[in-house]
Amino acid sequence: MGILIDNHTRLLVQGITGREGSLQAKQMKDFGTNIVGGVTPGKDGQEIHGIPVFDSVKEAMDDTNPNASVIFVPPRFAADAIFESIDGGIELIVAITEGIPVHDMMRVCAYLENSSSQLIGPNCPGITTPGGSKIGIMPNPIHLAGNVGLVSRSGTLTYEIIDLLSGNGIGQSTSVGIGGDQVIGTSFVDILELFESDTKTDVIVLVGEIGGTAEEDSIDFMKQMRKPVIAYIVGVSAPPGKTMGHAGAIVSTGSGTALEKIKAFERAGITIGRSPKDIVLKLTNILKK
Amino acid sequence: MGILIDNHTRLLVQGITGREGSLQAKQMKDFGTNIVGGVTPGKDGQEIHGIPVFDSVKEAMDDTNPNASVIFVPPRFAADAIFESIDGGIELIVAITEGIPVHDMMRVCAYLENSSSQLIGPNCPGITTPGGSKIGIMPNPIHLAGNVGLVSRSGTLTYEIIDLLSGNGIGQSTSVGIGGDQVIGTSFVDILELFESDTKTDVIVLVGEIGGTAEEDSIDFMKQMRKPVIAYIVGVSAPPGKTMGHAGAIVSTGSGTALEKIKAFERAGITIGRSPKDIVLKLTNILKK
Amino acid sequence: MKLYEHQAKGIFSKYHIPVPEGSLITKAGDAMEIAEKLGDVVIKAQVTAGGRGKAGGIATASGPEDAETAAQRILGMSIKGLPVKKVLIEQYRKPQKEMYLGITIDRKARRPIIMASTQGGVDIEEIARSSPEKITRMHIHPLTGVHDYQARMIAYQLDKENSLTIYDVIKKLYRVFDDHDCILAEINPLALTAQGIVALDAKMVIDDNALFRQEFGEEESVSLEYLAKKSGMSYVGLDGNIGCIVNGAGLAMATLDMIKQYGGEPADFMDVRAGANEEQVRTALRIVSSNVNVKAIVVNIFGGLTKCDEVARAIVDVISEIKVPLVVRLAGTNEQEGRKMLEKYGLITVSSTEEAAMEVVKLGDSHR
Amino acid sequence: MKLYEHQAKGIFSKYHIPVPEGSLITKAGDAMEIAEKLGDVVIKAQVTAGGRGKAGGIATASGPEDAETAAQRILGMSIKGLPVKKVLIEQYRKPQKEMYLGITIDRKARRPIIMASTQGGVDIEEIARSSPEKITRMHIHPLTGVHDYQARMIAYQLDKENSLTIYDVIKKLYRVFDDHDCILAEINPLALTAQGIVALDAKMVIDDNALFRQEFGEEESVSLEYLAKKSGMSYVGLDGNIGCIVNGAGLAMATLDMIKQYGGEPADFMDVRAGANEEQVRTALRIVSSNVNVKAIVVNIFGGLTKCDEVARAIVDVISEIKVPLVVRLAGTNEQEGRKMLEKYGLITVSSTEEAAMEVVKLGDSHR
Repeated sequence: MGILIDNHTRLLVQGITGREGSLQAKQMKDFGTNIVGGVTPGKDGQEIHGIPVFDSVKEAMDDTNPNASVIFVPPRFAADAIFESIDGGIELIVAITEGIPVHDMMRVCAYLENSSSQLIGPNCPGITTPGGSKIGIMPNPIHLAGNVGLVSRSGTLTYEIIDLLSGNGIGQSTSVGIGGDQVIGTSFVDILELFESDTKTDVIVLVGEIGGTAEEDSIDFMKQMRKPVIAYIVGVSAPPGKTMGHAGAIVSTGSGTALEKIKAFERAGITIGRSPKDIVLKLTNILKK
Repeated sequence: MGILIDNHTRLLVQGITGREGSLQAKQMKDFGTNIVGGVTPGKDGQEIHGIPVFDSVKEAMDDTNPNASVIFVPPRFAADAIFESIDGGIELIVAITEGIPVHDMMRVCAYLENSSSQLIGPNCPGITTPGGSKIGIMPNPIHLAGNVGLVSRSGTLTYEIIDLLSGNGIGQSTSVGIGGDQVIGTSFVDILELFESDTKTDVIVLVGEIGGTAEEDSIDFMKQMRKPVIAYIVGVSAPPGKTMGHAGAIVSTGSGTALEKIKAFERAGITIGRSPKDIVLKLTNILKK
Repeated sequence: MKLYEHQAKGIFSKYHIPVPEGSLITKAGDAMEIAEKLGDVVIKAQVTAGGRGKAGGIATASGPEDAETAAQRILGMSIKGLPVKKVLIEQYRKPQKEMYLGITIDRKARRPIIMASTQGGVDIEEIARSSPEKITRMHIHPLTGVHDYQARMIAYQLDKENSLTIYDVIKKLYRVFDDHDCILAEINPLALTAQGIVALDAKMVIDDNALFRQEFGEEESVSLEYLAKKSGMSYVGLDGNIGCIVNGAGLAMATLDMIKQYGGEPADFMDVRAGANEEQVRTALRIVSSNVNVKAIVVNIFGGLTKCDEVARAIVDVISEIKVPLVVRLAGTNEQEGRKMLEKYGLITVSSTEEAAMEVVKLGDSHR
Repeated sequence: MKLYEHQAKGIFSKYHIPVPEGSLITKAGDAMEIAEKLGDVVIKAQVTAGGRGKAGGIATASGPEDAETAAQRILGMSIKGLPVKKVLIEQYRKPQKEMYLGITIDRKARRPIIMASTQGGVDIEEIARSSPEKITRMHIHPLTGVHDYQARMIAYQLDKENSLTIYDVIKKLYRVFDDHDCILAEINPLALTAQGIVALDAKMVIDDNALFRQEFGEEESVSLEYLAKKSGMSYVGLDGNIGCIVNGAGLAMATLDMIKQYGGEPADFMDVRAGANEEQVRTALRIVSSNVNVKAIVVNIFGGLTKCDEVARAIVDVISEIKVPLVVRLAGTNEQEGRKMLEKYGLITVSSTEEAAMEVVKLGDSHR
């Protein structure tokens, strides 16, 4: 059934009455996700696509008992929405919102350490288990059920790769976008650990980016994994010292370039995909065995 | 060997060059405590009673590897000294300092939740295991080794009772003062749990005070204990609404009075000592059996 | 330390929590001019004791003359033994709805707790007893402060229609609480009036341990409590005739309990703290003996940090100033030296708290 | 967003971090009067680009005329393509010792980190590479801020004799970092001079995501980067001739990588973000086509939050303004609608990133 989400997932949508929240709630529902409620302060009593709306997470908890939450709240209110979910005891929190201040996220992550919640994101596309459940904004039609676990720091690039895999008949167990910001709740290693012990996953695709050392930090774990990993790192052509898009992708001198990451992976014996097409090629080879 | 401290205790004295710190370090050393170092910023390289002094907990950790710390730092700097010990990874922190702002202590206690440290106090006399080790300021001569565990919110009243017990030939396994402030690191229940599983302790004396509900909060645990507890609550004559001495002893209307506490204990079948003398009497009866 | 209402309201104003327009006066003559400007007014005695309303310390007045008469009356009052020296004159605001909002410390949870109720303006402790479900309680994480969602939830529960303003008041009251080391910051009632939400009363209690970093100017009054606090000790006045000087609150309470058991009545309670020094003991003796109800004094010291010989020296120093009999119990650090010193002066020393209590009750009785 | 040195020093001053006395000028003629008052001065070009010292943007001068000449020269310069419009004239302080102090974010630890070194005044990244042991690093808990003991430990390591002042600077710099949503707050060098400890340089980089709650007045300059940021997008100028408009940074980088693989050179990188709307796509097209180096543009959209038909409509709206050929790749949400709309206008649409990269490289080559 993949990782993180399954048939028992009962989802709460924070920010459900907003443009994105409402649209994506519909998409998730269409995908088969069990959305039990939504939260928008002041909108208690409304219904969106048949989903009851509450003023607060606590009221939603009391009435509908969700165990997961997805955040579509605008950046300046998003950290507070995450605090609300943590305090509510929600187990899995997926923050889609892009543009949350990094100081807010440092506070949230320190707060998480003493809680029972896990945070995916922010600035991420979420989690999809084809044939099962979806939390987030990955387009519905691109997925195909299968045995490849995908974990990525990117958003649209993740769609691109999933689409390509599915188009080539390669299905996914679960696809997870962990988010591209500097400070995020769940790391590559956290997800790799889950895939390693997931019976439905046989191979893993890891999509990394320039900036930081999140990719390198996962090498030690990957070396001891039983399951093969194919890594694809974008930003080979990025000039050092420039911020490429989101805050996560700052190249600090001497570390964080795509080439350094790729070299470190190769030294550790991890298969590198040179392009999305190359990933498909190498996956096909592995899956044939 | 009693609870919390034993022959493996390696003590660090924070604020060792102050009047109290220096005096009490000497007393503890005389008692037999293994004091491995002291900390006073700016006094690195000095020696106090043959104990090396360091600028910071970190430097003391590197050189002398303590596993316990006692705080004699003045109130306005005490919370920071506790933070320093927590960050240093010290397992047991005993804060003697009286007069630490309660807001500081709330921050410290929230910080403790995600750490590996246990805090006793503040505003407490510390811990003594007769024949073993002592952390704190209880007078050396009053103790006698034995099988009574003592836990108290008071300071000098604790000495009084220990003195009386010893004078009547009743020895103690360990005596613990948990501190009289509104916000403290370790509760009655925490200590009762330790006594319950300590092989050297056969009976427990609990000394409570008016104010708060710390005594009542321990009733549920006491009911399921195998070992007998004798409780003594002071403040029967205190008028409601007055602050009697330290901040911990505010009587809120409708809760926190000594009589209510005593009644609650009696309802739960816990033996009440009416006075120190009465404790001795009842203890003697129990110990005879 | 309890702040006066006008001090707390001054702080509220600085934090932009709405309070009624008003002025503090010490002379009834100043009331007219203020009332002329403000229209209908409320005149409130500035004392830190509770129950001033029941005692007649609050009056409404319409018109300047009415205001002056009321101010005159209240400025002549004493409430719980304290003379009223100042009154606050405020514009009268008719409450359409009275709510309760308070922040205090939950010892057990070891964090701040916000309490709120739509049933304000009355004795909140009575409501807490009789209908606890009418009070919303919410714990605050001391390292993050009140989360926005928490303030919003409380605001919705108090008055959804005016929730934006109330949300704002909650956030600001928490800042007041946090910035000023409060043990209590309370608005009762928080009223909805024709002019909007307003804090009709204001109560702040400051942690005495934090006074080194807080500055409030005015103290409650120059009381024995204040003199003790200034010397790092703690004094509580009681109704009996036996003065009690003890080191440590627990031992002090045990001493009081025993005095009662022997049929005596404590006149006060002076905790010189566990580490009292010579100077503090001298001050303690002077303060306790200045209480005219005191007919006998017991000094009960278990030396740990405190040294018994220092205590003895302090007693010897001031013994000539003290007109009532004294029972001294010394135990612990340097006990023998201390007792010897006192015996030279013919002072009674005993060795246990029980004995001390028994002796002092006898002396108190014979001096009635 | 990088602040100018003078902006950062203005903030430092407000927090009482010692900085040299100085003034900001835009006309060389103003230099004389200032230098007369300050004595020996340093004249520093105000640009946010690094390496201004090596580029000649910093000069010392003794005497008013000398100062004017230097100011004149520097105000005429361009540094990394940016004209110098302002210079800061500061009193010269001879450093006896140059230290480094910086606070930034450690992504892996997810907390702020203070870095300090007695080897300041030089390229700290070089020291980090060659002698990492010379840099003290200390993580800060984001919910408590820097503990006193931490500031003291760092101060002792930097200069025990002046540790009180340095302790103070560390505490204040952390407040600057925290209050202003900094990604970096740095003093290099933090100098010991005859007049005491002083921040000779000041660098602050602000989290762009937090600009909604921060106010700094002046922006770096009206650049394409700035125009993009204002519209919630992200633009990076590069050296080639292919303009790239992509939704999502990861996909954008993948696109750039492929363009390079096919032998092309990107002229820029416009991330319209995952949820780009019509208006943003229009702005993106205008910004990218205003770059004179651009010979061909690729638009690569994988619709999720973004709808392909909205993107197509935006392209159609501004197509007449764009003078270079365009390759459009649309996939995901409403892909068919979008492609149909574009085909009506004879625009090339492709279905994969690879294809898009290949096509645009061809077009770029033929338009050189």
